Amino acid sequence: MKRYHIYTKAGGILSAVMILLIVVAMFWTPYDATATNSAAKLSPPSLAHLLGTDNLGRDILSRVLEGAGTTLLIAVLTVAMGAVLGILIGAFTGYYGGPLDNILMRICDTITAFPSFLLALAIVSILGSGTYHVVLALGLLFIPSFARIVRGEYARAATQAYVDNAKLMGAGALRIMFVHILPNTKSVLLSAIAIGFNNAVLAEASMSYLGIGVQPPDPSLGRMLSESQTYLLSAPWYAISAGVVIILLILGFTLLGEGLAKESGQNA
Amino acid sequence: MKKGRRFAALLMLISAVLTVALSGCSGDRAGTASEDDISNTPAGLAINVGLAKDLDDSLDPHKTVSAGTKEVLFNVFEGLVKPDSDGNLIPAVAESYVISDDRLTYTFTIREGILFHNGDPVTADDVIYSIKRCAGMLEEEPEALVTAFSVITDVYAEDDRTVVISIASPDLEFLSYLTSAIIPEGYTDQATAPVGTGPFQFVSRSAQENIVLKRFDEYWGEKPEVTDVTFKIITQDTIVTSLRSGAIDLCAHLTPAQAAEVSGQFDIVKGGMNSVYGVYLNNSVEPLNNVEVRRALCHAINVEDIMALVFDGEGTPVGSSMYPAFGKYFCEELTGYYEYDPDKAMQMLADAGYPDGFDLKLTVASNYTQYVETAQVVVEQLRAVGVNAEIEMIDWGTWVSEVYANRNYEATIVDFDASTMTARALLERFTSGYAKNISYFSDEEYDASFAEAISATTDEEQIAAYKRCQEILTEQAANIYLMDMPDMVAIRSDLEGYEFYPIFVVDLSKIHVKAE
Amino acid sequence: MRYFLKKIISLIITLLLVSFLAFLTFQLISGDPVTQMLGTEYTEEMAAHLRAQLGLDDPFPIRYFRWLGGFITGDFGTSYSYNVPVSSLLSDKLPVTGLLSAFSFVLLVSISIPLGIWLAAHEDSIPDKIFTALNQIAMSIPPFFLGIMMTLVFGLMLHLFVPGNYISYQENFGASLAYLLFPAIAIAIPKIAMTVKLFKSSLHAEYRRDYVRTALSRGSTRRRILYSHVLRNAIIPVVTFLALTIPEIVAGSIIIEQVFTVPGLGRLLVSSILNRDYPVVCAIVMLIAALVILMNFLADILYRIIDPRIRIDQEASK
Amino acid sequence: MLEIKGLKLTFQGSSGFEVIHNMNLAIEEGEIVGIVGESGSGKTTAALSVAGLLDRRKVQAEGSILLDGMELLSCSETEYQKIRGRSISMVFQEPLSSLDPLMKIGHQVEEALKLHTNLNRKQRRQAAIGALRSVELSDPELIYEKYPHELSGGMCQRVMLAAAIVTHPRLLIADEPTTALDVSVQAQILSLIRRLSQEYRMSVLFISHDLGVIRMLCDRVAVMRDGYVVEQGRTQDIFEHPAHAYTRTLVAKIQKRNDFLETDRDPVLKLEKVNAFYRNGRNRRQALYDVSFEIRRGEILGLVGESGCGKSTTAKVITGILPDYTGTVERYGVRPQMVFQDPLSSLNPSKNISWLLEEPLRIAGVSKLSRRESVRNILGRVGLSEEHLRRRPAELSGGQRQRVAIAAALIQRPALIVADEPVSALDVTIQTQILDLMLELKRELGLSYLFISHDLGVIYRICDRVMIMREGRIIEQGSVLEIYQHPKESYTKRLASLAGEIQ
Repeated sequence: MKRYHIYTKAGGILSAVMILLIVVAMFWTPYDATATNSAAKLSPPSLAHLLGTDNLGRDILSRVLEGAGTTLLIAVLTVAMGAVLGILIGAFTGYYGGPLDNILMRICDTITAFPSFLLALAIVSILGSGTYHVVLALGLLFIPSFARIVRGEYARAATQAYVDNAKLMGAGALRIMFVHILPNTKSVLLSAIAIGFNNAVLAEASMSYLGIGVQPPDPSLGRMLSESQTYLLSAPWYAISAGVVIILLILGFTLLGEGLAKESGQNA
Repeated sequence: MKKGRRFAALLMLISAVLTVALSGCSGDRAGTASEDDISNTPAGLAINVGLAKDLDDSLDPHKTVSAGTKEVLFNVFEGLVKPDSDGNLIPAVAESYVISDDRLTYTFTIREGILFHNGDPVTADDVIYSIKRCAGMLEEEPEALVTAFSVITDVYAEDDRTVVISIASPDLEFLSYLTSAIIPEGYTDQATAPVGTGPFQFVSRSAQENIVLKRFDEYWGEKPEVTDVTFKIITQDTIVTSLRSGAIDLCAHLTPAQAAEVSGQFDIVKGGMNSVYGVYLNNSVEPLNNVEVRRALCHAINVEDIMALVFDGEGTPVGSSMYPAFGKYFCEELTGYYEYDPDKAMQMLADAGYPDGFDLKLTVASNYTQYVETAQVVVEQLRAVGVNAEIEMIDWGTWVSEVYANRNYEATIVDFDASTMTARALLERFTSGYAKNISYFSDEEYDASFAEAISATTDEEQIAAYKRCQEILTEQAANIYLMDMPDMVAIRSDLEGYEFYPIFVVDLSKIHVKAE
Repeated sequence: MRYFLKKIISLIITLLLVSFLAFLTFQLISGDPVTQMLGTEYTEEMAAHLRAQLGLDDPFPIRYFRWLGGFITGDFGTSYSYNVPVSSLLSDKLPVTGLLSAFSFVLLVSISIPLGIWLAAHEDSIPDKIFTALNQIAMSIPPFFLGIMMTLVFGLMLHLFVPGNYISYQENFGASLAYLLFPAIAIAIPKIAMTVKLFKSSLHAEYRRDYVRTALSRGSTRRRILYSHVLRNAIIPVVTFLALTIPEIVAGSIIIEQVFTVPGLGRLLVSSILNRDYPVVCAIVMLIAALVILMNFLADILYRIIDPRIRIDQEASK
Repeated sequence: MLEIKGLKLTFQGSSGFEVIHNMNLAIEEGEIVGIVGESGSGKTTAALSVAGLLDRRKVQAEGSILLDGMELLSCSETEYQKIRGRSISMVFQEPLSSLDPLMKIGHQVEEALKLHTNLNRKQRRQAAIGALRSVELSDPELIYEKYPHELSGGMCQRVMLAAAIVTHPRLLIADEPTTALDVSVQAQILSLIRRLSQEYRMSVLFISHDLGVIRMLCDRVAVMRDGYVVEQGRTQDIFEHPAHAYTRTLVAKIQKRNDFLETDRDPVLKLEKVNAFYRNGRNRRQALYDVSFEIRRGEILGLVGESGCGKSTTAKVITGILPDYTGTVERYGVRPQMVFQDPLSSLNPSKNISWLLEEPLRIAGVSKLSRRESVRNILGRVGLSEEHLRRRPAELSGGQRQRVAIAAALIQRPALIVADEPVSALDVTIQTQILDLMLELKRELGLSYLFISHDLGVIYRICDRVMIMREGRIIEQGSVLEIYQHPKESYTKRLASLAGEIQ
């Protein structure tokens, strides 16, 4: 079992560091992330600017931290929304099955079949751009994957003896679903959340990269990456720092999620 | 057992062969690309021109709307007359023209032996068909495509090489409208396979990929040295990479930052974007309806700082709705009208009843980096005087319908170019009657001087009236006029001959290899 | 067979739902195509005329069913911005995205399967540990960042390819593939990492099953058991996973095409959405949706063919 | 033929504990020798060491194992591979999972031939079909083409035997081959092994925890406990007069019979003409055909039958889990509770014991304090202690888990407990403890049980009355003595005769 602890330890430390940096960035950043400084345009990493400056002379480290904050916020809210609604749908469809199961699964298939990019754009353009609308758009897209996983677990659990036992004890359906069965899906849920987080960060970054996600002046790693392409050769640190922060964010949380899932999961 | 192992070995073999073969052949194939500059067939000069946005617009010269399409089609179509790089109108399809004393009848003589790209000669009927089509005088295509042509009363052929156009009232600028393209009569698919008389003819087009032109060998004028042109559609972000990799040889409308990135490898030709770049204000909205507030905002904006940050110090400031390339109309003295003085701005705001500023929504289209970066700098400058500006980014489609068509916005950042080479195109927008008056600007004196300008009979009269219009716009601070953005063109170091025109045009006919 | 029929009907319903959703989405997106087409030349009469010409004034249901009718008979309508039939646009762009997706899928399969086998055979060796760490990182790399880095390193520095210089497959198939190799790799790498991880754990699980011990008791060696017994059993979950990655690969190409300026469906979709070019967008959306549904269906069938335990007409446990 | 002399096996692991201590055992040609012992006695480990299947890195072997004079312990892995499958073959407990699900039966039977002989494809096919026929499988050509999931447990075990004997090995090691099978099928497999041993002059090392099976098949037997061979000799001598104390307790388990209570107290449950149906996917199938019986207070009613005869369906109808039935079910008093065969799946794995025991009371709205109270005294009643409360089911032994299951059922003070194969997954010694516990509870609380099992020995030992069920019908019911001594139905006779041998 020791190997899995490595995942949890490594993931735990990495995500703790990232969260710490992001929380600090909410109150203090080496420079004001939006302060332009025409003298120090595209200067390489130096003591003054640890990660250098961008084409408007803004400090990349501050922008990257704030950008990571937005991305983390969106990813966490998206996964939360997707997981909660996914569990609700998955639980009912898995436990009861029947016509309800068919209808909900059809809707889930529709959402998955739909190019996430277009659905996100539709929602963002109806409600107007902004961080919380992106969350709504992405959250909707993540429900099917959670619903499907939870449905599988519940369908399997419904046949187990301890569910019959719970019925014998006089437990109501809701209690069985959320007090008895749910804790047993912990390991599957945790790994699904780890993967969900990975996809959420990716989706937010890609949407901002294409210019429809988080809009300026809110900082976003995706948009920084798209802007950095113009200065790829003369200021590669601009692209690299934004990209590496995304990777660290994803790596930290996925490792943590997988480690916890493996530890709590009976089937290794 | 054997089958199993063979299955896995086979798989490994395929993947190895695949990867080696591909990287191998890609290695040598692409390696040479940057040296001998792609298919530089000995017969002529082939160049790739970068376009940041696809010509997702009809290729029919009379129906194109976006500036990006017009600048490309300039190489394919010609009107009776066509502009040269200094802004004068030179004969094209028409060899010569005579304007009657009362300026009501224009007589054009068609150039001897001039051919369309499909080999047919240009006849008087083609010219009449083209003019009538624009004026909306054809039964099958009733709607007028060029508004200024509403003035035309009759178009007829005196003989097979002369065409006479008579108009209802004299208009000094009417000749510049006759740059609209002459097309073969009855040819229906201009929208997808255009045929004109220009130095280059249309070959093919693939959506989001390229538009291919080639030299029209029977062109009446001086034949261009460039034989093959491929306009490559690339995204705004990857322009620099494509230039540096040698994928494109020439790219116009670069931001100064992009130009700086490639200055080592390419020659950078500088000129004006020929558009009026500014923060356009909705004068019907609180508190922008108060002229003092608008003047205060003009004082709060530091154009030099914007130019330094966003345009690398390039670009020429403007004071009103006119850009320098229009030499005869441009009022140099209006440029410094509102000197940058934040304290004065705050004072004026206080006097106008806004001691602690106000909230302002700045709606900007997200697909042009210049707009986005300028917006962020403007927000900083306005915050310094207490005005809390908030950026609302929308994509171009939404900007056109929400801001331009429905005018539901407070302030926006955009640049307006002149679709035809006339001052009217830049100033008519602010007359009270104009349907799309973006600033809801209305001033009787302005309307009067504009009317005077368009009905003027002499150049001096027209110039004075247009200048008067500009002065009113500036005094009334209809908008915060910033500058004529720099237009940087990167051209491969062994080529030269790129010329700037006062209107949106990329003329490839004069590009040639530098004489060693 | 009844199961197939039921499944196909449910697929069609899903596709219809998707088509309705796509059409509805465009109703709600702000900015209508007419202003987009007229741009700054916008005047009221022109707009009204154009709207009538395109039939945009008819109520929503009529337009939807007219479009749906056309769609079924293969006429996808004309593009607002390119005014060419949408079907010709698609037939021009589909092979590009198809080639890119197929290429990255081939890379995915031909690298992850042998790698998974090799790692399982060399369990807990040093390379195994290194690969596992690398795997974990590779899974966390956003494809478009990978694309940017590859453009920088392979394109601008090593000149292995000329970024921005996509050669169409009609002109020179080899050169086109050579260019597409790099975007394909950028899409494939994170997927390869995931597949290898899944395949390795599946192999480990199968090695611990009873039938391996039986085979050992018959005198077979660990290596021979891998190829004759374990590989086939372990590959089942991997096959379904791979089939399900195809739609993700196609979706991934939407963004990668922007990074490598590959003129495929992805870039056409992005520009058409921004230009409010309804017919093109709806057609592409239906295409991608159909592909996703087809792949799920294929994965389902593939799952049954490989694993005889599940009778052909029995609902496979999800 | 096979001689194990002074065998000592120690696991390398951190603790490095010794598993087998100084084992001596000899098997003559064609002789069937059994090793009997409870789980953890080392019987399987010993067998695996003979077959060389123990991981050399993990287990260090001393002493010697001679096969026809050749020392196996000093063989290299490649030499051993030549022996395994040719001169030594093995058969395992779970037939279905011991076969490759994706490979045809024929190919799996041929595998040993492919490894050890150079017969061509046709010859191998003939040999395999011959082997399948010799294990009494009807139309072997058809079975050759089938997949494991298409065969029953019994048929799979026959296929395993065919695969083992196809190379005519000198020694067959069988590790609990019949444990997972039904009683009737068990008998057939045992007689098949005996016939094959004689026919191919093949000696057999037979491992089992079931004394009845050992007694039926083995010539000689060794009794093992915690890695020691406590006693070995001719099966007859061991069973008639066991020398070692441990062997005596094992043998004694079979004959023990408790007193028969003739009770006529008022009924706890009455079933009249019950026809039950259950839904499998879309189609609805009938499982019970007009079943009528009653259970009186303080009585243990046995329900015997082969798997799939409707035993579990009856349990579900009685407890109300399966509502889809016609006829009447009268229950008196609190709702009957159930105890299941596999305690792991009947106890919620994510909760600890105290939560599990309190849950029924928590649902009934009992206050926290009195819940604690009743949990504490129930624990004592089923022989568990306070320190078990914090643990999760996975952290308990099989016996302890079943005690918790019984406690969970008892805490609601039901009049009737339906026990569905409660002890069949447990070891013999633990089986006895649980059965004794159930009897104690019956005496003290006047509890009545419906005791479902396929193991006639257990039924014989604990039940007052018994019902024989076949294909959803009760074909015979009566007191245990009556049924065992003069069964009426032929089916019951066959079951009884099998049980009789154990007696």
